[in-house]
Amino acid sequence: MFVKFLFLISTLLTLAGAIGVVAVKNIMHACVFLLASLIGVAGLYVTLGADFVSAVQLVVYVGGVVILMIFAVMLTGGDKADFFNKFGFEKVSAMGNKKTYLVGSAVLIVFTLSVGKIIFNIIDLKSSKDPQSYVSTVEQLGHLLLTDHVLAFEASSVVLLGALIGAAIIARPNRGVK
Amino acid sequence: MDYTVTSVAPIILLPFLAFVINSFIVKKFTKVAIVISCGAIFTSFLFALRIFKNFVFDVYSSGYHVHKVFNWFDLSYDKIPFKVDMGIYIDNMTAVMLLMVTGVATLIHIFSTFYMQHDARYGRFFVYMSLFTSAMLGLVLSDNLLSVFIFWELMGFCSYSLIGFYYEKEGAGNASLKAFMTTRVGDVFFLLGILALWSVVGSVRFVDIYSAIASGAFSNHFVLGIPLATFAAFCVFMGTIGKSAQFPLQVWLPDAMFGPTPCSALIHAATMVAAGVYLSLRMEPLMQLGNLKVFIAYVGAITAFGAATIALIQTDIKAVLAYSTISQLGYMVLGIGVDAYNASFMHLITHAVFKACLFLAAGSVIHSLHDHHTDSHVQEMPRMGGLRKKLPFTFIAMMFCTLAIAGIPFFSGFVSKDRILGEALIKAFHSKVYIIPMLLGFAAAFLTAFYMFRMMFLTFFGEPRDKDLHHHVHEEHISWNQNIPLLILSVFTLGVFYSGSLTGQGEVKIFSKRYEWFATLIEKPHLENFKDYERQPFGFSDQKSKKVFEQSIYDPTHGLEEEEAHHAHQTHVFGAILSIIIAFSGVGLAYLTYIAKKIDPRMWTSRFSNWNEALENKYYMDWFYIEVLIKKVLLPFNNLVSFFDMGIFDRYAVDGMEKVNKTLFTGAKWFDNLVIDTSMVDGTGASVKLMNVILRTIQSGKIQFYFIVIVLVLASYIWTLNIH
Amino acid sequence: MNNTIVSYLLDFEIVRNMFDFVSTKFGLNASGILTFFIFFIAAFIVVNVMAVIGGLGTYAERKISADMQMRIGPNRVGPFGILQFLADGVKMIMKEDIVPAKADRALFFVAPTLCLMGVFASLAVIPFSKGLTLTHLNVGVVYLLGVSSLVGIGIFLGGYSSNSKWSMLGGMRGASQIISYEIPVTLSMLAVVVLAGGLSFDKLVDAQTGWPTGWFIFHNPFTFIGFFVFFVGVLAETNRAPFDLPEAESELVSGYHTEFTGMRFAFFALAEYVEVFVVCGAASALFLGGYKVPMDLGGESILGQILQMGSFLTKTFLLYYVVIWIRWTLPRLRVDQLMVVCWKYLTPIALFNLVGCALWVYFLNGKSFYELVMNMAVTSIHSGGGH
Amino acid sequence: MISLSSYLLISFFLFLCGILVIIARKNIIAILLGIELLLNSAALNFVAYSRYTAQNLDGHIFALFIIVIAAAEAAVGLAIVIRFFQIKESIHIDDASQLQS
Repeated sequence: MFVKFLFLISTLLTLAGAIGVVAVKNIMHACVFLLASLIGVAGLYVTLGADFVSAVQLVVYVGGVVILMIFAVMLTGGDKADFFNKFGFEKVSAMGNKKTYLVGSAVLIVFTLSVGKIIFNIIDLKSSKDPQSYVSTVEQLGHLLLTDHVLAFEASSVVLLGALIGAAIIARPNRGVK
Repeated sequence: MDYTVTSVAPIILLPFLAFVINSFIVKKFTKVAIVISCGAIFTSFLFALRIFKNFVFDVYSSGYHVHKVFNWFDLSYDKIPFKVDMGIYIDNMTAVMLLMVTGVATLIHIFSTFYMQHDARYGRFFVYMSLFTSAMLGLVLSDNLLSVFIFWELMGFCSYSLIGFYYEKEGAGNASLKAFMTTRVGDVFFLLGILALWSVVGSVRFVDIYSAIASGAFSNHFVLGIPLATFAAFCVFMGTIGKSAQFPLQVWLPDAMFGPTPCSALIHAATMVAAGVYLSLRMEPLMQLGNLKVFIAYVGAITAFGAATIALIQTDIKAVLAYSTISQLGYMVLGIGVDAYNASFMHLITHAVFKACLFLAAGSVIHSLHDHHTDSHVQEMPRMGGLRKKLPFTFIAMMFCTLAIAGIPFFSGFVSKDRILGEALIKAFHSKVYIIPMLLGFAAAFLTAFYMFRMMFLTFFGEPRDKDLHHHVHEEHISWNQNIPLLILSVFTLGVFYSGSLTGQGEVKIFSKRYEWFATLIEKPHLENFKDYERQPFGFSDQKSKKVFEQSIYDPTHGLEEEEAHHAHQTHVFGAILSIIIAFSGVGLAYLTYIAKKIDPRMWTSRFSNWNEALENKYYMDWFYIEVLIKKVLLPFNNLVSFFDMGIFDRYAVDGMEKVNKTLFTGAKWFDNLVIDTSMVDGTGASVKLMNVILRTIQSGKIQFYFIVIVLVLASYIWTLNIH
Repeated sequence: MNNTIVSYLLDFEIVRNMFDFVSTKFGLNASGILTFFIFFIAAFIVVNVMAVIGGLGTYAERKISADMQMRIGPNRVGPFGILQFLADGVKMIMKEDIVPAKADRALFFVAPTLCLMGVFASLAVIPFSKGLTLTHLNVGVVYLLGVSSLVGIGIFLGGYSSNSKWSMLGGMRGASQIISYEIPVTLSMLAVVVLAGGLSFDKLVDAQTGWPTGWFIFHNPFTFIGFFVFFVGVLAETNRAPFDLPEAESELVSGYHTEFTGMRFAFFALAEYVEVFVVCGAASALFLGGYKVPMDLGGESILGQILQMGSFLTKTFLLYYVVIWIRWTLPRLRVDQLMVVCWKYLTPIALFNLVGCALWVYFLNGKSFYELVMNMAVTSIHSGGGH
Repeated sequence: MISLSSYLLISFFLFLCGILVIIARKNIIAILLGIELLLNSAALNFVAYSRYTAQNLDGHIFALFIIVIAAAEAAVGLAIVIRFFQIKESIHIDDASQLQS
């Protein structure tokens, strides 16, 4: 069915993106891979019938956060990895070397063991119970947002305002500061 | 008529609110601040009027209202009750007192807008005045001794700050300190009294104390051998002595004249000093129980007579008034002493009115006598004289009040002072011990009449002694804040307001109801109606039913038998005639010496030269306190303590210990480095260093390390969840 | 999938029995894959048509600009130079594909595709006619916004990956321009959404009636201003006309896509022109009544659909003409002027419009200005007649 | 068919990638990328559960708020990174160890 096909593409996109972010050397490439995985997740949301959430994911993440990341990379000296800090030691390379990946994977193994214990015994890929058809969630969401979750809604607006102004002030260029 | 907090609270809160607001805006908006503080006190006057109307016009009612406002703290520990509730206690006396305080304060506020106009710190004065009035009203309305004590101290602070208002004047500083310290002495005893009462009654509320007295709870309590009732009564009375400047502690009031005149009018004439007497009136049953009456009578009489004598030779107009205040307060205390309860309270009210008016008049006199050379205001009577033509309205007001204070019939002074002296006379007939206070009382009455009229003649009559000063005095015209308050106050000095009858004796019939007016209104806290007052739970206003007693409490017969009553009435009449004769003779003598110049005052001073000298320096009281009490007694005591502490304790205890230490030390050193140092100390040191290394690495500052720790902890947590 | 082209095609019997045949044959319910296949065909058709329209866009641009400047413009290739864009296309393909030396090869390839992807993805939502839209997404407007921001990333990466200072600067300016102009555009779109009460383009267009008075542009003063804010914002977002700073020939030597040659450059150019079309389509759908025209076009039949599509396309092309017209009349804005216009003028006005619209809907419960006037007129006549 | 567990697996994998990125990378912005991955995996889980088990839209709302907060967090985080870069001329994570005890 169409949904199954979309699900396949999206999972592929997400997982490839995630692996890309992990593996790739250049930070800009990592950003693009993140972009890919985010688009994949948006696709997954569509297969889950959450059309508004996927649209918001597209607008916010793809339209906003990734561009922000890329801008940040540009503003902080591009992707040249600086190897030496002021004391002259050979610093660990900006994008991580073998040792860091080793430590990372060790931690991962421990984590997968403990969490996996739970996940792997509730996994049953066979169950094909796909509950219900796809219905538009926009009206319902709008309704819920403004009735049950109005406090969270207003609080998040305040948080966003704070972040908006805060980020602008923190990142002001140096010449302002004496 | 409900006396819930809402109808009463504004009285206290409005001036306090004015204080709070003004203290912020006084610098920039002085005019607004003045309006606020005057408006506040005037509105609380209206509230007081409302309460007075509701309360008083059901004459003979002895209903009292206690309303619990809030529970301040409750530290009662198993059986020992230690609970303080703030509340409001209103009965006839409070209603009248409220009316008097707010009325006088409003008029004084209005007058001080005139008097303090050109003062540099014009606004700040009103800030203190508002605070003071709210404190005084708080005291009058409070239902327990602790809140009385709080407002008592607040008033002490206000008088301290107002006396020291002109801090550039060199005397003002230590005068305010002296005032504060002497009242503190009284307050210490007052607090002692409160604690003593507390130990017996378990609470400090008036109703509880009255019911305890009524149910005889004080019977078997002794303190240091003295029955506790007497001890508590004495301590509370010491509070009055301190605050109302009675005999031992009256030195501070004359020095309090450094403050601005409206302040001395309000604080050191009408309200604060009256607070002491008010307290004793409230605690009268306790005084009765502790049979302290004789002592009180003596103190009152001595103060009255002593202050009157000193006032004779004062040249400063305000000093004369200060000493006359002390002597009148002495009268009130004498009134309490001789069981003339409502006479004393009436004297308190009448005195407040005419003394405030006198001070204000003196203030306007001083204000107009502006000495251009020294650019200061003249207060010395020798430089005044003949101001009658220049300050007509002040003269009229001052004359009314002088007549009142001297005890001339038809005036309020006569009504109340005569009643006190009459009661003293009755008491004197009963028991010998009261004769001296009675005699001193009558002598003081004579002296009062004399020095008051001396002051009047020196300032207003005769020809001006200081020509150019007199020339500069500008003609006085009716102005709303200079003489209107004076005239209003002087109107209230007429006797009719207080006794109903012109002569001030007996009842007056108004629309078929027999009014003994003022006297019937105020009566002793009748213990009977407290006896059945078992400790009601708080939170409701113990509104006694409006049980109207058929017959007023105050019956001239004092519950004596018929024959006795007749005898008492006769003595009353005799007392009245005697005091009239004394008053007029005092006036006559003053007239002779100062107007007709028949008697030369110098003749008196030369004949009783040593007396005169004693009067000059106020019976050497100040000298006694400073030289003897402080220098000879307290300081040496201080050195003694320090000697003991430094000398003995330091030399022997500390140094001695040092020698002991030295011997012990050598033994300890050997033991120490052998056993402890090697194994224990270094061991722990090492372990601490190890721990440090471990801990330091954890705080590695590497953010990723922290993240790893988070993930591992999360993993371990999930591991234990064992969801199956 | 409801009553769109795909569902329309599905109605035909031949298609349905083909389904049954295939599903019986392969066992698994193949209809899913088949619908996907049909959808693919429909999408392919739309993409190609758009490519052609994009090309025609270039042609139209050169012809109109020539006409404005009293010259003839391309007329050699094909009648009146219509096939000029094909010639350009062939030229592009023939061109040598140069990749700058230390350029970031991966991103160099990804950037143009991202741009194109963004633009063509947004085609899914444009309401050509009642039935002929690819999908009736009920989050249409938000989807359009999300996808169109991909173009921004594409431009930026293009600028960054070609490893030259000027194109980097052009890329940065382009991306920041697109992002900052997204806000006024979004807000003015929301103003219309508030009026229509739904996010899907289908509902938006239905809420407007045929007669111009029913269009949203004349609905109330706020949407009227909203249309112009939207139009200016959209101009900036597609880097067109007065806002074409990123590829400003005079300063940055055509900005981010200087290093791109051949087909890659064609992608960028095509993406730009198609995006202009998409945006004009959105404008006409949102504000000018989409495929609604005064006379009823009989929506059910195929002919009706095509007529509706015709009316939609005419409106869009008119807007397209205006865009091109503006390009050759207004001078280019400086960067700071650009930002000032966006943040100090457009965004506040857009916010004001949104609030205005909301209040308008709340107080006058959604009636358009025209209806109000008519009601008053009717009531006044009625009451007028009364006394 | 697509079942809930497949979504769980995907989000679990995303979570692992996020953790690995954060631990392995030394560039602060890469770490921020990792954080975005973590947040996305959590949001995905929420939406998945709201479809398969809870049948109501609470999962969607939670996911929405995660996205909103993630955006705010990213903005402020990057602002800090830029200011950090202005001060220390490097965005290497090990340079940010002033809190070392």
